[in-house]
Amino acid sequence: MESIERKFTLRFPSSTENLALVREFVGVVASQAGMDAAEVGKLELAVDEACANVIEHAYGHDTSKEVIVRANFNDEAIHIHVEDTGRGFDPASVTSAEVERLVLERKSGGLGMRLMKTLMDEVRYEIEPGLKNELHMTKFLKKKKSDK
Amino acid sequence: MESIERKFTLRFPSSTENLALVREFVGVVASQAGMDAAEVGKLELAVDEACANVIEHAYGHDTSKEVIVRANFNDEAIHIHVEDTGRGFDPASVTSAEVERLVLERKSGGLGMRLMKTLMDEVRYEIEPGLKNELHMTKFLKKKKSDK
Amino acid sequence: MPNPFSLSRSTEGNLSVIHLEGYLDAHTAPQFEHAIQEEIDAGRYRIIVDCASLTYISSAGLGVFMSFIEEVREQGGDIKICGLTPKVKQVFDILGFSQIYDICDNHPDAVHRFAESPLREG
Amino acid sequence: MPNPFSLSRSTEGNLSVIHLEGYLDAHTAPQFEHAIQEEIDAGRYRIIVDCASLTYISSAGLGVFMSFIEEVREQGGDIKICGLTPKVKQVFDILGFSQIYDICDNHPDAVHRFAESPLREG
Ligand SMILES: Nc1ncnc2c1ncn2[C@@H]1O[C@H](COP(=O)(O)OP(=O)(O)O)[C@@H](O)[C@H]1O
Ligand SMILES: Nc1ncnc2c1ncn2[C@@H]1O[C@H](COP(=O)(O)OP(=O)(O)O)[C@@H](O)[C@H]1O
Repeated sequence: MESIERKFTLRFPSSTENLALVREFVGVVASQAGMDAAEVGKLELAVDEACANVIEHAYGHDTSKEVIVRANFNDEAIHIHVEDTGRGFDPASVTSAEVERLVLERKSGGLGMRLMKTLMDEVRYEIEPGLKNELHMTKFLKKKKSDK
Repeated sequence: MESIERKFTLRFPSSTENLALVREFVGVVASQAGMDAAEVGKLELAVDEACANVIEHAYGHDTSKEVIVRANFNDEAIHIHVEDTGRGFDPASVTSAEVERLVLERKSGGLGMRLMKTLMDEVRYEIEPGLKNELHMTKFLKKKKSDK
Repeated sequence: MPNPFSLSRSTEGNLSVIHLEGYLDAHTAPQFEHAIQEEIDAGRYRIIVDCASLTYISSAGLGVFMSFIEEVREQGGDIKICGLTPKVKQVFDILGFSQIYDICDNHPDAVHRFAESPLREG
Repeated sequence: MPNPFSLSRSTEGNLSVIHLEGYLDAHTAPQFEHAIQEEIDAGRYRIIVDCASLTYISSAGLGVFMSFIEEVREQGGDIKICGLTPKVKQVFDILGFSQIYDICDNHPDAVHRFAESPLREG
């Protein structure tokens, strides 16, 4: 049997106020994909972190900008694409510091990308600053015994 | 002061399973627009009815099709656009029967468009069958005393 | 989702009680339709629909009430609706359902109403 | 939204208690940051953050804990975290926060911990 792809898109103004909406959106899609509550929670967190980064770093809290989140799933995996037209950055240059060091330096940030990489199976950026920056994240679905 | 337009879009597979997501989406946007709980509930219902009609009538429950809901608001009003590429119809030819008659005829449908018209301030269709069918609905926002 | 739909059924003497919970929309209405159809198929025409836990209804849910009431009343029975929350009640009112259906405050009231009119004709 | 954020504060003797409810994300974290800053500005360094009603946390919320702990401990105080639900606890664990913070099962435990180490140094 062919695996049907289910596609969902949410577009919203770049404001942290909308992160709760993003989590609702991702939560509904992930539940439909058959994830259990714990997995749904992790996916919501990963996408929240991705969008919070776009809102803060790519768009610098300019609420006239738009964030696009796509969530597609089939029998195997759920794919998340987060798209912006903001500043962009070089993901390779971001070194993830240990929490111990961040604490000593009294940092309030620097945890987001690490969380995303821990929570997701694949995390990949395609950056074209000011044109289109895309983040692709994949989470493979657990196979159910009942599946053919 | 210029009234800023906030724009949200939700795209989803044409299945009644997704009506709950549509209501969540509309609910969040309407709350942000400043509607109270009762008004939010009415807007959710109107958009549910619009999308249920697209899923059932425009696409005949073909879940490979996509429904698009846009929700934009400014200080004055919230605008809902529901878009499909399905069968289309002539809204003028739909006569809204009284509930008494529908009951006598043992109908299970025929209430949706009436609800939409009752709940919204403006309801307008632009139909191009198979190409693009658009439903535009507007709800004006109550002015708050605190507004300038 | 915060309020998924569920339906439970019980009997109280010659009354059938259908308890609705969560949201009744175009997705969940077929389950409700199926439940009422089964009561009718079993010759049980005295039905209470308890909506105390129903958080949402759209026209698809209202359509289920609409399509069965005539048949049930023809058979001397009725569908009594109880426990509507203000939000759900409002949708009944907008569409004029409150004139057509016997809407009771709560479950005991609905039972009383059946006791008052043991042989109500349609 | 199902769980909006709210924060309430109280004092118990020389302890400050911040009770978090709903979701702590990049949108609501500034309120939490502000509350802790006020405690510190008032010279109150013995802080319990009660998370029993906290349903969600993202890195923005964790960052608030991270940025203040050194200062508070330097002043001989601490931030004790109690009542974490399994969902929220998991995020603390993933990032290794459980090694750095004194995480207590519940509110009374957190009070006890402060009583045990009245002059804890950073
Ligand atoms: N979408 C993005 N656009 C631009 N810069 C980003 C983006 N995501 C991350 N960055 C950069 O990478 C850094 C590390 O991100 P992250 O680990 O999420 O921590 P934080 O966001 O708390 O600083 C950010 O400070 C920022 O400079
Ligand atoms: N989006 C749509 N696309 C095609 N036909 C529609 C659409 N919306 C409504 N209709 C037509 O109008 C009729 C009345 O719609 P409505 O009042 O919502 O009642 P119901 O959907 O219960 O039949 C429908 O039966 C259908 O024939």
